[in-house]
Amino acid sequence: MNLQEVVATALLLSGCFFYIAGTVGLLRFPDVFSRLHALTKADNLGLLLICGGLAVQQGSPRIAGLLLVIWLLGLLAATVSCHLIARRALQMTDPEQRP
Amino acid sequence: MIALTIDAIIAIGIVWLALQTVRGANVFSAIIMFIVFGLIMSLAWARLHAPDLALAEAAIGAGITGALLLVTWRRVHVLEGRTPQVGMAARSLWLTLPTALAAALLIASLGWVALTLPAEPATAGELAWQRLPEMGVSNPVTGVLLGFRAYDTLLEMAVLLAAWLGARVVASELRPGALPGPAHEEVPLVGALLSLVVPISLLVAVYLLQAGGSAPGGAFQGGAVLAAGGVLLCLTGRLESADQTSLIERIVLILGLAVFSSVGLMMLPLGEPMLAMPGVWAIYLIETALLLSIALTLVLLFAAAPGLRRSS
Amino acid sequence: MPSELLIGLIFLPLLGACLTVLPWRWSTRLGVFAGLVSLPVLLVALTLAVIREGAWYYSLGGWTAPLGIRLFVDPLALLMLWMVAIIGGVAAAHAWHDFRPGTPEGARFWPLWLLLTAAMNALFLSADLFNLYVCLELVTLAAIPLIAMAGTATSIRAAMRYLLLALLASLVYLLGVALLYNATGTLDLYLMTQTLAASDGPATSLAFALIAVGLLLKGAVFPLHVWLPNAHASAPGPVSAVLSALVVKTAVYLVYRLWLWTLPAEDPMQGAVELFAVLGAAALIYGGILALLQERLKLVIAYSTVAQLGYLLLVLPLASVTAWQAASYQLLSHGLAKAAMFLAAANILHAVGSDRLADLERLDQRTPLSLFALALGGVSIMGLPPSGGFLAKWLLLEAAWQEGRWLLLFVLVLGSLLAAGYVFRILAAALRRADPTEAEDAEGTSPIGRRQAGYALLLALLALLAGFGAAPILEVIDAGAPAGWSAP
Amino acid sequence: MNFGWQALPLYVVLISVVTAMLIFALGEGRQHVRTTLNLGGAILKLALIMLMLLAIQSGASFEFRMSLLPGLDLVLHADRLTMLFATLSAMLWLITTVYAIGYLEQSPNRARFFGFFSLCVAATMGVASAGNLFTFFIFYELLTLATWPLVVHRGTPEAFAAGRLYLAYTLVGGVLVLIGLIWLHALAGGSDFIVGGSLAPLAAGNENALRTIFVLLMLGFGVKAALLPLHSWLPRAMVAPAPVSALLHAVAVVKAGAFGLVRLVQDVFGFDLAASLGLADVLAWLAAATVIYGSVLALRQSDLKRRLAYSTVSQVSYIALGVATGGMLATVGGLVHLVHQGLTKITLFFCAGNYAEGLGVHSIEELDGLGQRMPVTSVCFTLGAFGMIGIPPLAGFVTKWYLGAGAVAAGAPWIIAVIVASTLLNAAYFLPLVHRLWFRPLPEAMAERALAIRGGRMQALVGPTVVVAAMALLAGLFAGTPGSPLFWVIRMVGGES
Amino acid sequence: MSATATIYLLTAAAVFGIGVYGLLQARQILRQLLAINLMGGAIFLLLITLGGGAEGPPDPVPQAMVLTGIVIAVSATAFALALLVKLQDATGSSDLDPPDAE
Repeated sequence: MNLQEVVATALLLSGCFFYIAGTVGLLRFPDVFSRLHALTKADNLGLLLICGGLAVQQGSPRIAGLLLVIWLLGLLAATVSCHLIARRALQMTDPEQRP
Repeated sequence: MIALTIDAIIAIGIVWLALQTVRGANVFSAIIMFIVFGLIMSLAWARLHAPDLALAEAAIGAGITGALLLVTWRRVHVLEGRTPQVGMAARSLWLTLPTALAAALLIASLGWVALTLPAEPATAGELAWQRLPEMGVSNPVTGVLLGFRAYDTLLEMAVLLAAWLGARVVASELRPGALPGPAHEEVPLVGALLSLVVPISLLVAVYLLQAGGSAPGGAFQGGAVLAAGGVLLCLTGRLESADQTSLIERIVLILGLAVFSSVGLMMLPLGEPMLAMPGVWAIYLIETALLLSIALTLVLLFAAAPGLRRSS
Repeated sequence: MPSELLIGLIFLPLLGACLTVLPWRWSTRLGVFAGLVSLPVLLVALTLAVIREGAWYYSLGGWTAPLGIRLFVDPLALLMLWMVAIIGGVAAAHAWHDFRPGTPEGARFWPLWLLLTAAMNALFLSADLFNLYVCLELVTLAAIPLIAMAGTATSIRAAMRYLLLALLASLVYLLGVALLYNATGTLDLYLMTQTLAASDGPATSLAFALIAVGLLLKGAVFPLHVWLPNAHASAPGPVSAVLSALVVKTAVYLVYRLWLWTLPAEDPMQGAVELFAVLGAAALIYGGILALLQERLKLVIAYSTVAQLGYLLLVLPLASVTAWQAASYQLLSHGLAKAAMFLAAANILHAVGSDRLADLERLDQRTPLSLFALALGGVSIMGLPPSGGFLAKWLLLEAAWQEGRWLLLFVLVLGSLLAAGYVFRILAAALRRADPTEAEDAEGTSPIGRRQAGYALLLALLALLAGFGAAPILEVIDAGAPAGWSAP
Repeated sequence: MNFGWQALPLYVVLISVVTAMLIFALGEGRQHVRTTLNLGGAILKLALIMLMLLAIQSGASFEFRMSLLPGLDLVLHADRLTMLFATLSAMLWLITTVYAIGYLEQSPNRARFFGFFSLCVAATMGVASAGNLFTFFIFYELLTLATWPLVVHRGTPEAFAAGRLYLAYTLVGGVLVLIGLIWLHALAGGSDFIVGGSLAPLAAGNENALRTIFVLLMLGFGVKAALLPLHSWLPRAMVAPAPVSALLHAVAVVKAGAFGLVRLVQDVFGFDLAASLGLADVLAWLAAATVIYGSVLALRQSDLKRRLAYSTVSQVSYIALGVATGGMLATVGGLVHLVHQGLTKITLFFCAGNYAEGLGVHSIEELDGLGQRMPVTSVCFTLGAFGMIGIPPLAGFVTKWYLGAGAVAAGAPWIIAVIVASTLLNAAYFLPLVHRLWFRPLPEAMAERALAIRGGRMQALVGPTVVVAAMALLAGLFAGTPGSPLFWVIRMVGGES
Repeated sequence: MSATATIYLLTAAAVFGIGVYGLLQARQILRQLLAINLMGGAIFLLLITLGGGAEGPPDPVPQAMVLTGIVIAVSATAFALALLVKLQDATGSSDLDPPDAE
């Protein structure tokens, strides 16, 4: 196992960890907002780590570029959808109980 | 071993999600479970060395079908004015037990049959590999779809057209505004997303189309991706339903079928058989037409509208 | 160039459907003419070719069989194609009035109708199991919206039920196809036979069983018929006609193809023909009894379809030339007669505003021509002479007799008596006079009504004429008898 | 297939079919055109039949053959038996048409009535000229179809009930014939009617099969011929208008059944084979029982038409009885009764129709003294009744004479007893009617009741009655002269057996 | 017969069974459609697994069949959903046997 593979594996594993953390948050947190918080924050990082890991593993600039695009798109999608969900949730919640 | 573990995890995931789809507390969560089921299925396709299917499953099976299911759920929900939260109706035991048993039996027999099937040489498949070079494409699936079994694909386009025609028949009397409708207020982020995602979906669609000859991809996957862009435009109110199907829309809808048939017929006067492909260019021409038809048909099906127009 | 004729049969309606999608009136007209009027012309040439050269294959794209898809035309396929052309054509002429090009209804109707025509032609010609799956789906997806065009709650509900069951049926069929492909490495109906004969196992048997279940469900064979009566009874008239006369026959046709052509003679699944016969007998009796109990004209006719499909399965275990002739002739004469009856019923429904038997008194005054067509169709359905139905029944009885199947004979006779029961019940309702002294008020039938009745009458007369023109038809049909059914 | 001169029997059938179609197409209005069509068709048909008769006398033969199924032909031909039945039917059709026009022209649904009326005659012609059992069956079933609308013509619940019963009997009968036919076809192929039958060579080894076939066919034909256990539809069908009853009883349905029995015994099995298989006796016993039973029941009816109906049950079985007895004389008796019963019975039904239409008389009690009110009709009725009883020199007597002589010749004297008993019973149920007509006083109510038929209608109703009565009389009086039915039958039986 | 193939075969069988179960149990049409789609997925999985997907690039013919099948499934589902909306519109209920029918 050379250095490249070690780094790749480490990145992938940590990516998985963040995903798991995000999922646990999704399942365990009490309300929509904190769940979104866990999901977006942790998953975006997890996605970055996994993309990075894969890029290192492949070692090709073209693929690295593609992975970067994937991460950016994922980031954008997560941002927008999280924003929309949060807005909707905010509208539906009782104003008294808004955080 | 790791591979096997992954397979096992995927398999368990698929079965669990299927079960959740069937047993979901309400229809909405059942639909969500089904969408996730589709996504995991595409992993299974990837594991089974069928990347074309993985793409198709993710884009069509999970993506478009999911969007259709959700939008219908919403329409039915809105029209009915009550949340269909009936959940699993408790059927009487004497009915439930035999059905469950029958289903289990079916599983058992199917599994048994499949496991004991003798390994026959797959003649058609072998031949497809052997004669692929004659087609001028290197992706065998594209070769089969647009070469050896092009006739299936052609009729499949007719099926898609029939689905739209059928939906138009039954959706004819729907009140306007059955579409989700434009967002009540403009969210700045949405515009940013669209200005990025829609062009990219077009790009990806074209890429998939072009790649289909040699790599995973093709008209169906590309069409579904393009349709996803269209669905997004509908959802965000950039496109709204029109009362009429415009001429261009009509032409695009039949484009796939018409171009495919015409190219197929073209060689008849030259003494070639029906659907003999005159060259690789013909395959790409057909695929382009298919892609456009598929994308528009799917978007129109999603919108449940005769046509679409840009919102003012 | 007989091969191009096959192409035309499929692609002219298909391209016609494309044309009718376009918004202009002329494009719709052109599409309909190109897709429907051309069919009989093509078929005349095709028939001559088949008589001259016998059955033949056509490899699409030039890719030969295990790799590509083949079309296959033989006398049986020819018979079905003719039925599509004639029954479909006359029903289309009948539909022309209600679904005019240029109207919204017309714009919705004709593309689906043409797709349905193309799909049925494709199905009858296809020699490929998976291609048949696509064809079956196309038939289903084109036919069901046509049912829903009636727009009533009943029709929508019936369409939905039909759709769900049809989807299920397709899946079961597809499962069988998957197993068969795995076992034989080919999807070609006729190439498969050799491999099947060589490697025989439970897998292929189960595959055939699954395919049969799927087809019987699509073909509404008792006890899988539940979707049929409401779907056929609530559809618009011409659609009912085509559904009962042609669409359900597609499934029966495939059962014939699979059991009489594909399945090797020594395969244990051949034993299923006995089961088919039992199902057919049950359908005949059950459908007949239920038809007797219905209170609405179109439901009576629809249940009659359930019953009449029974005849087509009863034939399977008989395996003789006579049985072959009987099956073909039953296909033909039932198609003509049933379509005539449905068209007539549509006219009656239109004129009376109801098709409850209780509301049909004095029909001989109100809609004489349609009633006449209904009665003539009924004569053929009952199997009374002179009609195509009579010859079919005669051949069936003769075939049953030759094989010494007394029970079958009894069922056949019982079925025809039941048929007589429900047909005469309709006629009695139609001749009834609410008040015997009531003055007559013969309503002048409008020219349109007369023309619409004329289409029904045309089919009914064809069913009648089928009782006289059997010899040349059977001569062609005989040449297409499956192996093992031909003359000893 | 040959559509030339040879196919004349086909055209005789088609004339009526075309007439029927034209009448249907014309619709309710245009009474004169319809009448012209009706009469024109009937006259043309009669003319063609006469032509055929002459041609056959001079040795010509007619046959139309068309293959319906491999090995199964539709054959229409003209042998002497055909001509006997066809001439009778064509003649009586013409007369009945005149009568029916008078009877029904005021009532609704005339187009339907006359259309099916013509179709019915077409079917009868087909039955008469069928050249094999298969063709016979086709027209036999067509006859069922064409008569049902006539039976239910009045559209009342009773009419439909009678129609249902009629269908139940005749369709089941048709099925029995069909099964027998299929069996026979499997055994012997679709052979033509040949005098003396064509089955004799097959008899060895197939006795029981042949017996079963015979019984199936006999029961099937017996339904229409109203043989004993299968007769009960006939009296119920009396709800139909009088011309229909006349048609059912004298010309078409019942006769078709009887004719079928004749064909069965003579031209399919052949009398010798039927006798050697013991089948002729079965038929004879059945026919004898029907003769007696019908007469007994007729005695108990108080409704005029029902009494006539049971009388038909009884009288038609003479035909079967004669044929089943065998031998030249009895066969002549049976066959000639085909004509004699037809003429006589149609007279009686016309009279009954006249009473019903003229004065609304339906039951026997109301006949008292009607000889004064409707003398012509009553004279005809009396003639008909005497003919039925068999008082010499009327037609019925000729029949009974030949039957009795034939029974003696065939060594079956018990048949004479049957005939005597039947004659006594005939007298017992007809003479009281005659007595009432002429010797009872006319009740006042009846004397004051206005005659509902007048003028042209009167002529249309009474005219045909007189004609048929005269024919019935002449057929008996001049039985011995050339050209009479008896003469024809004797030539037929004598010349060919 | 590799372990992978076995796993996916069993998966396909299980999903098909679940689909059948769901179809028979479901009252709502949407659920029935989901169940039918599950069954379809199971059959596709079976096709590819039997086509040798577990060992390497599978037979392209089943792949093409599955691709066609997926598109047909989405077409049929789309039409069914449109019909469902219409059913709801026409009968006021999105079920085939509404509760009042029981």
